[in-house]
Amino acid sequence: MSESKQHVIPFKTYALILAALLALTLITYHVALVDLGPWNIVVAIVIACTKAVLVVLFFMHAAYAPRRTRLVILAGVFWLLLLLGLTLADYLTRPPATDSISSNNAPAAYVR
Amino acid sequence: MERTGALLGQFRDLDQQRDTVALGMWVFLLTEIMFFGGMFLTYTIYRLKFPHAFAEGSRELDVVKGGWNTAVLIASSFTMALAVRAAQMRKRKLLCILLASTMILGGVFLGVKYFEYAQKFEHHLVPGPDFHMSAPDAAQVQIFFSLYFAMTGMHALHMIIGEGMLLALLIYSWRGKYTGGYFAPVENGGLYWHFVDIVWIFLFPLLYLVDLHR
Amino acid sequence: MSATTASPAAASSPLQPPRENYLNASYGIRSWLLTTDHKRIALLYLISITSFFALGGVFALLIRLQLLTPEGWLVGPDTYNRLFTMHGIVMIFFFLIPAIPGVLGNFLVPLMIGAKDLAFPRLNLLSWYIFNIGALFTFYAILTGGIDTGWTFYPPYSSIFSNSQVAAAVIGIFITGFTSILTGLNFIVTIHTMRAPGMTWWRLPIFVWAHYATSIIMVLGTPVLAITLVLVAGERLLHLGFFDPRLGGDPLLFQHLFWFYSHPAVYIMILPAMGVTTEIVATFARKNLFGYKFVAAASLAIAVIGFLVWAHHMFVAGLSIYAAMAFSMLSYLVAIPSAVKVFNWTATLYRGSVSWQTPMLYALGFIGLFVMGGMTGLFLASLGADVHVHDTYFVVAHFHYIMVGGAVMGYLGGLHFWWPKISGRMYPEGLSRAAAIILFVGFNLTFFPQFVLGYLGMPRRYASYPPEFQVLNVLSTAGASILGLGYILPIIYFVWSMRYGKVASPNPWPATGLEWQASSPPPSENFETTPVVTWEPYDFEHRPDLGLPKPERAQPEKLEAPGLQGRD
Amino acid sequence: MNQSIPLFPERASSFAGGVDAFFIFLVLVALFFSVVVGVGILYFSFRHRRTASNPVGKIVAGSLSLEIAWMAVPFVIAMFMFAWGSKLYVEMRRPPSDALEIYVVGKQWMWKVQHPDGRREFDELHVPVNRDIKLTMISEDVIHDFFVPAFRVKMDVLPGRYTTLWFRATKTGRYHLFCSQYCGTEHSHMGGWVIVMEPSDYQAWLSGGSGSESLEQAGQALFTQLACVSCHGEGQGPGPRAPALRGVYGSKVKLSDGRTVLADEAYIRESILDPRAKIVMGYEPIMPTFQGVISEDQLLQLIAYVKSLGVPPAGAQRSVAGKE
Repeated sequence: MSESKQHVIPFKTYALILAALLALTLITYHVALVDLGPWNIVVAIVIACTKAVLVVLFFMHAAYAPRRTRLVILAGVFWLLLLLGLTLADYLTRPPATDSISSNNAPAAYVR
Repeated sequence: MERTGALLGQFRDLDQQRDTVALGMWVFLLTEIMFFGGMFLTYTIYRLKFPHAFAEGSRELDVVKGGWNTAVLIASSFTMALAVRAAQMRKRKLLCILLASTMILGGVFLGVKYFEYAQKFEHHLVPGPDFHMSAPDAAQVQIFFSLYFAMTGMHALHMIIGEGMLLALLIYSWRGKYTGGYFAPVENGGLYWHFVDIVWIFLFPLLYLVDLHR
Repeated sequence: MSATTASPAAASSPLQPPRENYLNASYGIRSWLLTTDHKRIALLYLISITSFFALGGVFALLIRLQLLTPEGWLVGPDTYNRLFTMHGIVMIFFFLIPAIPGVLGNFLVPLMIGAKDLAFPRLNLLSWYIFNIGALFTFYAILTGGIDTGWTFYPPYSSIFSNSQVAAAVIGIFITGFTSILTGLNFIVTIHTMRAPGMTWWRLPIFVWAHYATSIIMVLGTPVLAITLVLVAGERLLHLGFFDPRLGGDPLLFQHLFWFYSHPAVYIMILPAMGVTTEIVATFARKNLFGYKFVAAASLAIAVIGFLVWAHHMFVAGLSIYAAMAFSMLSYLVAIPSAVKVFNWTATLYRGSVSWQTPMLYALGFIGLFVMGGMTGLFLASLGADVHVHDTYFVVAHFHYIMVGGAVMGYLGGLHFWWPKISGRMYPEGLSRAAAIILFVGFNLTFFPQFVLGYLGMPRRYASYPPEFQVLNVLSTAGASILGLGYILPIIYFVWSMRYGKVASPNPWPATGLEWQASSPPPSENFETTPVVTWEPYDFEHRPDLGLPKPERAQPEKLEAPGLQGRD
Repeated sequence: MNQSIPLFPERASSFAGGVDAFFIFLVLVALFFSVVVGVGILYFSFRHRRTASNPVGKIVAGSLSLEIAWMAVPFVIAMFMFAWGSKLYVEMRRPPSDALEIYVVGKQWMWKVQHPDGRREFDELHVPVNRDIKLTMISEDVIHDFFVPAFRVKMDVLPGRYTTLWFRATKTGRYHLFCSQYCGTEHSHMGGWVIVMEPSDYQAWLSGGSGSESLEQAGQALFTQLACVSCHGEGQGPGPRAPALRGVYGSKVKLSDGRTVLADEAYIRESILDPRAKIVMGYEPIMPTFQGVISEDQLLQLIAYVKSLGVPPAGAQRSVAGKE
């Protein structure tokens, strides 16, 4: 842990990350203007995750943190996916005959 | 054993204290992930259920304001990261300037958010008896706006708490408390601020960019 | 080999009462209300929690009295609905969840790992204040008319239809949730970073493992409940729409969110009690714990698997068939680590030197009741059987076997076991054994008939019922009065013993844990010098300081046939 | 009040025997493990009690094989339970297609039942014996639960969504009907009786009603009264602005976004309350919502009417069908 305290990340790294984050924000906006069908939401989520990973690794120093810290982060992601995944396991398998939302089993995309 | 800074009684040495405080902050952020996770789940279910309504609701949001706010918040994360760096390098003035910039950028974000909210009130887009929308599935659009207000409201609340925390950090930094080798509070404040930033990184595409391509 | 540098004063003159300890280190209300000593905070929790237990007990008593007659003679249905709701809220959120972590965990986790205090002592005090602020909201809700939604707060009843103080209660529970979160955070960090030299992970007492597992649930689950309650409050107060079916909202989504926390919350209650039981069984069998690593790992396994099973509360709620089957299968998996614990406790008794002192009575009672509660849990995980018994008294009986038979028995057993450490005094042995037996008998008489009632089809939360259910309900109420007596006794003799009890030695049983190396009661800083741990957990072999003869080694081959021909 | 306490409720449905057999198996397993652990504890703690000659326990190392054994055995038993329980459950959740369909609406604090021929009743459900009955249920307010202990069936009744429950009563008689999901003040009085009758008695009972019109007739009247006719038309072909409804029920409907959905009760209900959720291919979204205009009972009547307009041959796909 003390290692991470002593580790001073160069200004250039921070600036690069900032540029990347701003660029990704622009990209996500412009991609949203294009109709990709169900892929719009996928691209948006992937870009958001990329940005989040950049912030966590560099702004939050997780890249230089001890294993324990990374374990905590992974636990958070894992439990979040657990909450989403197991609940979706119900919603996505409700049979058409008894459920009014069944016909929306398609991916999260907005389908017109 | 170095006993400078503030070694609290329950710890054996500063290393142990640093370890402990950092781990504590990360575990706290873990709880925050789950806190927002509940709302993200609600969002996911209803977006699957009402894709049209979410598109209609999203179209009512001001994507330009949202986009600029995203940039502002990312910039504030940048200044915050630099503030931690300034504390590491024991530069008091730089630390104060960077903390103040972070506060200002956060304030800009909240200000824009205020105007966005005011607009929603004017346009009767706040769920409840006053909600009015001519869209065919106005009821479900209410769910979208309920989630919009819940998610951005909780996010804004975290921002306000963050601003208070930054103010405290700024005052202590001005007094030189964090430029003598002990700066765990600045670092933890930074972790918190970055987390709030990450939440917005997800909120922006999920709320503002649902149906731009139409 | 077993030498320790801990508190030479305590080790050399075990019977001499310590000159200064955490109780007499300072005096006055301020010294308690502003304390950051984890041991004093534990006592603050003890007071808060005991008050809530009494309050919840009064509600329970009124519920049982109401159900003496089929038509319900005591109160009207509106009042009855408030009674069972407030019984549930008070007992679950203000007693069971904070009970063992707040009192025993706070007191013992730092002592057991050889730390001076928890990692964040001020946060610990803040947690207690948050608990009481949440409690104030709940009191307000109770005094201004009560809540009638059931402790589960299912919308749309809670968010739209109920005419009771839902918002105040929900806010109270939301606030109290932060107590759980902060306590769990404190424990996790403490156990990671504050262990004494030599206290490796595999040397941690099971009690500490149990609190570590519990803390994981507190930290990961409670925030989800918090946000869920915020959404309900938002729907009720601000007319936002999250679960409202009129807007197309799905009430089942609330149930998913709610049980994501509230099923693991059961493990928040039972895991620490399992930890207590482990400590007691090993101590009073004077024997190393059978399968230590398995018992420790089982705690973590229960905490993790506990998060995968929540929708078994929703088998008849309109869950998809496939999801129901997945959750049913996952629910059975919790049985495995639970079985591991039970069998290892039983095996620990084999070739032990078993003493039937009061804590042991509670621990053995715990095992028995937990087995019954756990086995009936399998009925509820079974899809075909759950359809019939769901939301009947079968469920009520099942979770009372786990929560009252399990968690409360564990809590009381732990209080007795560590009472000499906490108070520096011994409780009266005869009376306390009698109380333990009264509790065990009263408990079974109260709740066993409810299994039968449930299978016969009596739904839960009924203020009145068809007359054919009366005999069993009268039996249950009779049992409840015995149970009530069993709870009053310990309160009386614990208070009595604080003044008149025999002065306790630092290690009266004797037990192997590090907490018994400190004097009774411990000094404010716990250990005068940082202890260095050189022994394995529950090791009676290398501990001459305990004053016991060196144990013999059992023949290894005797193990495989579990001991039915032991020769000693 | 009975002199002896029964341990099982009456067995009056085709499920009861299976559920009870499973339950007895579960009880035996629970009993077995409780006895093993209980006897183990009592025996060990008595056999190895503390005495002057036994002041301290022997050192017993753990046993990996024992640990594995007592993980594996419960696991195998648990998976067996899982399989058996799931089999029963799947059976309970899958109603036979030829079941007699009865509609149930729950509201605080009563059950409203509509039989297909229009006979209505409150807090009572009359059914013929030895006939598959499928209940289609919905709530007008909060969550309720339809529970008949003698049949071993139970299902939540939700607002805004149909749930189904089916059973085959095997014994005539009167059986308790409970609401077992807490629903407010009079929750404990929200119940009544399920009356199982001989088929001939059931027929007599049905005709003993006030001579009211059947569900379909009521639905047809509503269809005219609400002016659905003006767009959907009433004849064979499609109406002027909206698809014809003949043969829609049970068919696959092609939507304007290219998806295909099954036209079941839930779909028809949604199309009436929220017409723009799913637009039939080739039509404009012009239908007004009937949310708040008609009650759940009336919705069920309309659905019954639409269903009466014919069921297409199995597997038929209609490109122009559905609502609007």
